[in-house]
Amino acid sequence: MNSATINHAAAAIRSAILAHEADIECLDREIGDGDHYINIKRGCEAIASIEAELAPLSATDALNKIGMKLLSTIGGASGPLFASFFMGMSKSLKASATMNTLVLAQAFEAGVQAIMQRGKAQAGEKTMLDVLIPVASTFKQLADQGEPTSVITTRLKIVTGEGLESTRNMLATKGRASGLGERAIGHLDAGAKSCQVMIEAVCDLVSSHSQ
Amino acid sequence: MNSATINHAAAAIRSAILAHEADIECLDREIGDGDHYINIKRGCEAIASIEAELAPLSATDALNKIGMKLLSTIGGASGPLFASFFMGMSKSLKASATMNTLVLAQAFEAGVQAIMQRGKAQAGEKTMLDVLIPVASTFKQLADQGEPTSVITTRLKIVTGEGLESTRNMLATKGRASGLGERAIGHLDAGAKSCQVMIEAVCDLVSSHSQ
Amino acid sequence: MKKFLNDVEHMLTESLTGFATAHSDLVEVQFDPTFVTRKQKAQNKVAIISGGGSGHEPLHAGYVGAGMLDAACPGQVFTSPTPDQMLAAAEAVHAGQGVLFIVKNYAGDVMNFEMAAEMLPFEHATVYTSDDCAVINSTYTTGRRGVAGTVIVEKCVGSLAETGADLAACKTLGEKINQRTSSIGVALTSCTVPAAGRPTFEITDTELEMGVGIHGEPGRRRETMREADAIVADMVAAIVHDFKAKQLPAQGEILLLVNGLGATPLMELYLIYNTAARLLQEKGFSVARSLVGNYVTAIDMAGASITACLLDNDIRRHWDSPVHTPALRWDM
Amino acid sequence: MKKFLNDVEHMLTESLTGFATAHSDLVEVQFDPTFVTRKQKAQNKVAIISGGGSGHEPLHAGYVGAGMLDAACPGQVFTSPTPDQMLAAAEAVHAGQGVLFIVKNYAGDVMNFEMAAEMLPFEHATVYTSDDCAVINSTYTTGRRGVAGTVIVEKCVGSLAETGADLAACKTLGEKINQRTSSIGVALTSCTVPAAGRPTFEITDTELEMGVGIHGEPGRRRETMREADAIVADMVAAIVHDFKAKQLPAQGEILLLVNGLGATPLMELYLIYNTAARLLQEKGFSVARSLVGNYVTAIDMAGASITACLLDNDIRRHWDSPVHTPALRWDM
Ligand SMILES: Nc1ncnc2c1ncn2[C@@H]1O[C@H](COP(=O)(O)OP(=O)(O)O)[C@@H](O)[C@H]1O
Ligand SMILES: Nc1ncnc2c1ncn2[C@@H]1O[C@H](COP(=O)(O)OP(=O)(O)O)[C@@H](O)[C@H]1O
Ligand SMILES: [Mg+2]
Ligand SMILES: [Mg+2]
Ligand SMILES: [Mg+2]
Ligand SMILES: [Mg+2]
Repeated sequence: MNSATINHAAAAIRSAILAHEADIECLDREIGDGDHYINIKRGCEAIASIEAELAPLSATDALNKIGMKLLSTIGGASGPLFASFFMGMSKSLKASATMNTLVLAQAFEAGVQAIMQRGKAQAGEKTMLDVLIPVASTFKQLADQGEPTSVITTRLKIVTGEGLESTRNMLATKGRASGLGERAIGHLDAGAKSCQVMIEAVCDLVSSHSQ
Repeated sequence: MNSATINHAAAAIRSAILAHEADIECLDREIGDGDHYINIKRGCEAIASIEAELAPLSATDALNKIGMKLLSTIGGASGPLFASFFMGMSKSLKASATMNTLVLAQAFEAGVQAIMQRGKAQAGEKTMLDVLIPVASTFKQLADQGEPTSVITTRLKIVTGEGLESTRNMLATKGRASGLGERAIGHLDAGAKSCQVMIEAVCDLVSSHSQ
Repeated sequence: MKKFLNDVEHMLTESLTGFATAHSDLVEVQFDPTFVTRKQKAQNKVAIISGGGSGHEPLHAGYVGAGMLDAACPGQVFTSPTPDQMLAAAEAVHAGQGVLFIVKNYAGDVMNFEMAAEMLPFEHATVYTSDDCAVINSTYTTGRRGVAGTVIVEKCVGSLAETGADLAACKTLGEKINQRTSSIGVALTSCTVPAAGRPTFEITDTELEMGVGIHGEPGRRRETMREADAIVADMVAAIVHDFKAKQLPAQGEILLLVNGLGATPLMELYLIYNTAARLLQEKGFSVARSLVGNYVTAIDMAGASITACLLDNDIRRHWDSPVHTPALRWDM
Repeated sequence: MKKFLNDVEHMLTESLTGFATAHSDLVEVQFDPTFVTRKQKAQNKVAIISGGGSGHEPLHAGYVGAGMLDAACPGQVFTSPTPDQMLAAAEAVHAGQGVLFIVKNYAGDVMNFEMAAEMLPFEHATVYTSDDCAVINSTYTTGRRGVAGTVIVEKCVGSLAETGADLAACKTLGEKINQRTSSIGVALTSCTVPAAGRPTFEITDTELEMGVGIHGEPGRRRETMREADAIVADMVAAIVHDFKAKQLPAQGEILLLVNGLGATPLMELYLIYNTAARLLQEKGFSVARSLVGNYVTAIDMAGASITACLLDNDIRRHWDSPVHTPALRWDM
């Protein structure tokens, strides 16, 4: 992974988010305050606007810069969380001398842990973590086993979808929906949805390259 | 005419107004501010509430009291105008020793003139006067000619309707609709409508008694 | 219609009672007939009394207090008050120096105040406000409507009266301000008179009503909804045109009032203000004083009005002087 | 959606520019990053900084000024501001005595202010407001939301800071007030986030949303629309219940704030106030201070919230002290 791959992934994420405007937007209207799509989109556009600045950077620096940029652009609950993810990922990569799938999986997990720390949340609280935590552990497990990229991407897409779906019948205990009690049941979490869209987009990008 | 007849007429007017809520209300919404029906209704109810106080009074005093009551109850443009009508009528009756149809017609005309003075308005300005002025002059003319009550009431109902209808294609030059210019054209005037409803109700009452 | 009310009959009384309780340090309300006075009645000055239909809150009762009105007479919603209210209010606040009525120029208000004036046992005069330039003043209308500019008249005349100025001087100042003030309103939605229970007019999502009155009276034209800058440009043009028609100087300091009609968020009012101030500045006026908020409303209408008052030293001084009322307060 | 705007992208900037121009005697706005400060920066006192998503105007920028906030950081509509805004604001107003953040308790606001605090090179502390008693505080929620009671915290802590009190004292007062304050809101209509372009929730003419948040978050329950007295009785009961749950005294002087959520006419707010004041009085509280109007809004929502703050000498004194901001002003 280098900054070119990162820019490609960012572009893929951006188009996927734009394509899912309706679904994401309506979820945050149902049990949130309706701004999640706009927040994410603003973040995506900010990253697109610094594509040229990212290009010369190392992967580590590019990810850190993305985190900083998201931190000062998105706002809301998702801003600091996504920012923490990229900064956490960057930090993990920096600590490692080499770059391979396992290193990447570890970095992903470090990013997810940064989110958990910042948001003081766990799996099962009806947030983006219900997608991110299973994806992180599956990713690491498959990388550990030395599975080929195509197996990993296929599997992660499934886990992502399951994670998203799992939020439907949860009570929310973090974030804006936590005030709703029983009324949140039956709705997917918006942040989980946007994570699912983003992860799927990256998986598709990676598998199209590896074919 | 005595205070009993007046109370009867007031009751007839009140039921007629209540029965025409929809028409009157919508006219003042179209080219006014939508309160004319409520204003008139409030006036009618105020008069109903003093029925007992009116009963012992002479016709002159009863009409004056009605005027005063309307003045302190209706408000808006129509309040002072209807008040002026009854006070003008009362004053005219007071000046006359006898009571007959002609005296009544003269009193009606005096009432209409009081409205014209108070509102500084003429016929043709798209107001209640476009009903009241022709009714007053027809009434006086027929009374002058000694026509029987049944002829008078039949004729006045026609004149009233024509007067109302004449407001449809007028530009408004008095009242709230005067700001509308051409946009007032095609709409009947709300005050003209409520006068038509009231006069018709009284005519029907009188003709039912005189049968 | 969805409103916070118990029954329409008692809505006004309940609301006024709440108003008087919330501001019991400043005002008192009387019923039968209804009027609002200062708690601490002023001595030895011209009594300034205004009034009009309710539904324009905080106008007028919200402007009763030191430096502004002595009394206000609230009518039913959108219906001018009745003369007995003005008589009782005058009786309560007359302080030996006569009574000045400030009346928005509507047939109903004019006639009711006129009848009160005829019966009034005190020296009296009346200022009519007619700042709405949406209605073209021509021989075939009863004249322009009084709208948000009325607040400026009430504030400044109130200030002058406080100095002990006489009735004639108060009337003169009020008429001068009215002459130097132009307003125009625009509606995005209708208002709903509670007793009527439904919107006064129909308007689609792609329309606006330019020149709307504060009672939801139709305005100049039904126009196509468009971006704020284009709407504001037309409103500012109407005001500048009106200044010309009134032969006012084509430059100078102005007070700019951007007024919400009831349901328009402050964020949008400030956005309107931003454009209006810039355009007026471009046209040669300098914005010396500003007021942005809901000051003269049309119940629950989404919409706004823009008012410009051409200041002079006199008007500026009276605008700046201390005022302490429920809805307008500074330096006290 | 019908709003006065040019393009959604620039709405906030244009509105804030208008705000700063209209109140150029009091405040200044900076962009990139966005924050509002007093024109006349305070010396030698704890810097009080608040912020949050826009759409709640006049909160928070409207409360920047003498006796209240030193700076406000407006985020995008309904989206908490970003840490760089808080850092730049703190840099601009820090006066050697540390920085106190006043933060409404929402995940987004908490995390963004937290990250700013972590990076802040000054002594600092944070007060979280969580007065909304619609959300039951239990182990499975992230805690109650901060709503209209935030204004009382900002006013009183601002007053205390002005006396030269230290950071710890300011934090203590803020937390005390938050503890003694309960609010609950009700919506008759949804709000519309401009960038979303459509109402956040659907609600019919016969429904209301009890316990709604100031971002249009669903509340406790969807209920049947009914008369105002019945609605207010339920709201007052929730507040009194919350006072009990917080083990506050069951009687005493209160500050009663009836707050409009954006599109509710003042006439209705005073009607609500009337009933709320009466019911609270019946329950043993005496209404010693009142505030009625649009202070913490939810864009264009028709609805209202009721807030009661149990006063003590300390809080009362800081509430009464002079304040001069665009949206709250007395004795200055
Ligand atoms: N403490 C938390 N930990 C993890 N994710 C969270 C937390 N709080 C909120 N979220 C996520 O953030 C999403 C909401 O993001 P967004 O709408 O952008 O912010 P806001 O809630 O401030 O409007 C939620 O759907 C949820 O997935
Ligand atoms: N100057 C006037 N002379 C005669 N009638 C008038 C005048 N001004 C208004 N009206 C009548 O009053 C009616 C409106 O009454 P109403 O709705 O009760 O008062 P307002 O216009 O103050 O709301 C109009 O339809 C018109 O017939
Ligand atoms: Mg959200
Ligand atoms: Mg009318
Ligand atoms: Mg009227
Ligand atoms: Mg948000």
